[in-house]
Amino acid sequence: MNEDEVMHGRIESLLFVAGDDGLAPEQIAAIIDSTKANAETLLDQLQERYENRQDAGITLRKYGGRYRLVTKGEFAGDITKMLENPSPKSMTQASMEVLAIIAYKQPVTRVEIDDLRGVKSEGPLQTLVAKGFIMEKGRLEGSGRPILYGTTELFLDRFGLESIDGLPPLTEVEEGEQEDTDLFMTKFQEAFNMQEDEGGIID
Amino acid sequence: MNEDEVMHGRIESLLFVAGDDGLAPEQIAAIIDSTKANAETLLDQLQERYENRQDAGITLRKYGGRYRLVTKGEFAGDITKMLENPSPKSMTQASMEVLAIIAYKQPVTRVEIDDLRGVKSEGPLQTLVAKGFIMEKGRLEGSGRPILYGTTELFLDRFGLESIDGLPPLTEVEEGEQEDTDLFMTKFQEAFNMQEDEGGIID
Amino acid sequence: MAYKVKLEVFEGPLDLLLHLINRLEIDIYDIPMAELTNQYIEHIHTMRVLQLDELSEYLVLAATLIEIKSKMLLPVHEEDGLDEHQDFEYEEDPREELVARLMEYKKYKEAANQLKESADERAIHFTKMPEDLSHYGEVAAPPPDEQLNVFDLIGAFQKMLQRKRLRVPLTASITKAELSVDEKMDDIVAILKKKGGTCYFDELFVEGDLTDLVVSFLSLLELMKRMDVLVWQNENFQQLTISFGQEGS
Repeated sequence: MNEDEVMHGRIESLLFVAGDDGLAPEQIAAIIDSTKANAETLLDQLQERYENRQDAGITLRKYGGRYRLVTKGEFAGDITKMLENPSPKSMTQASMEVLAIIAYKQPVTRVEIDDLRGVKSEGPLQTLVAKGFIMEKGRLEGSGRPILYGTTELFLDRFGLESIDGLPPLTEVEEGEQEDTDLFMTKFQEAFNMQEDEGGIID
Repeated sequence: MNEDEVMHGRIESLLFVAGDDGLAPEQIAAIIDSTKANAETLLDQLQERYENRQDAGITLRKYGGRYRLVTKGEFAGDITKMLENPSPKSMTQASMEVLAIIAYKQPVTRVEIDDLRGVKSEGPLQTLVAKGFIMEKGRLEGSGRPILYGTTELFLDRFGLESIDGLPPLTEVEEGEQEDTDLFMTKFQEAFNMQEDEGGIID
Repeated sequence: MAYKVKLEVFEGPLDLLLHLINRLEIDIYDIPMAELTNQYIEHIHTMRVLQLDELSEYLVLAATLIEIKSKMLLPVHEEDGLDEHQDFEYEEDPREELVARLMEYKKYKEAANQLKESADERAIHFTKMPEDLSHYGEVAAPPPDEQLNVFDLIGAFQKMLQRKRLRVPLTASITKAELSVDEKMDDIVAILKKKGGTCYFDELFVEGDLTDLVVSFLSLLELMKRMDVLVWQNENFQQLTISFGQEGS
């Protein structure tokens, strides 16, 4: 029992970090060094616990073969209220991220922003347009002619900048990106070899 | 009790949704229609539960005045395995020294930092700004109006501090404290080895 | 080589001095100036060979050391029955300011180590990205009046980068399959156009998850096959450069 409890904790921590992406039982099994069947049993137990525990705000759901943590339905009202009680910082991390990307990389398309964040940025973009911090700065030539976004005068004003050149440099970031690229290329190599073995190509 | 349990569930769901952003106790109070003091009591109870429950993979932490859910330390190994992430590049000794001076003496000018270290700190300062750990906190009145530096919210978060007052007190070195020096040299050695691993000195 | 690295690890003249004091097992409150000065100068002499960038700062402190040393050699007051050593305990010790500086520096050097420990402790606690609340409704957003902070922007950006690090593919079996080769080919052409017709190979592979990168690469191969783009290199081991082929605009 005690052993199982620790396993539940381990799995909870993994699911928590995986967030929206969720985890397949095979992945969990690989990490906890167990079988898929055992991982699934533990996941079932975990779900039962969440459902039975009144003090749990989250529960476990399986969508498309992947398990993820979600908030319980009965708290939807509270979550809606969160929108009406924004953080004292008044801008969410998501909006700030998108704004930072646009400020430093402008003009930039939504696809580029999505790629960089690894998540869709539609909502934050709308918020930022509504706040008057960003605007369309034309369109990219080429397929689809996607909108290019840039910052506004209001952005400069509210952030106390004389001009966009007044942004502090992000030199360190560039270095980090380079490292990431190297890492990615290693991964890529692995995946490529793997795919060749499988004799297929991802489409 | 039952009532409290439901409250814990509500708060857990809110914190889950907020993720990395975290929530200030005022926000939670507003959403659950209660006082800040009551929200803080509930948060304390929630944290105690997480810590005591072996089947909890997550726990509650307060960094920079905002509560957020984080995974328990004992599962760091599993999570690292899952993410296959290279641990973020640790900072150089120079950057850490400059950061320590700013953290304790803020607001502080570059000249004061240079004087204290006996060496120019331009490079580390830029790195720290780019990493988001320090920011301009205005300018000193007087000749040249030099920039005053202070630490950011992100600094509190990444260094696990509730507030800037949560910094451990500076150790006043007693006369003849040889042990202290030995300890210092051990640390020094560690830092040195660490930097060697990094394969060089970054500025 | 190992010696060189060891020298480079000093964070400045004060750091070097602290190191020497410790190595020579000197009582910091009663520093033998002659010995320390000699050792110090010997060290920076070695460093001069290594063309240390901050040599000037080391030299400034060397001058200070020499000055203190010479002050100590001067008889301050000739009072009967007191030897030189005792003399300094009553008169202002020329070393006092230096010791104070060293102690002050040491304090922060130790604080830096403590901070590093806190950061290490914090680093083992992972968190998750905020949930996307857009399906719960729009955030009503009039332009905020308050002054916002550029440094919050940087903070947000850094958090994102950290998260991106965490988003390295969980296992190679994940297929998101969001982008087709055809779409990605268009993207590559778009990037090339934006960059004025030429870009480095790496610039096409900066973002995205593993699947994206694989698709990008396959797209690039397809574009090369169609002669829409050329991939070339000036010399061995240099960056690959991509540019439009004859057909490209």
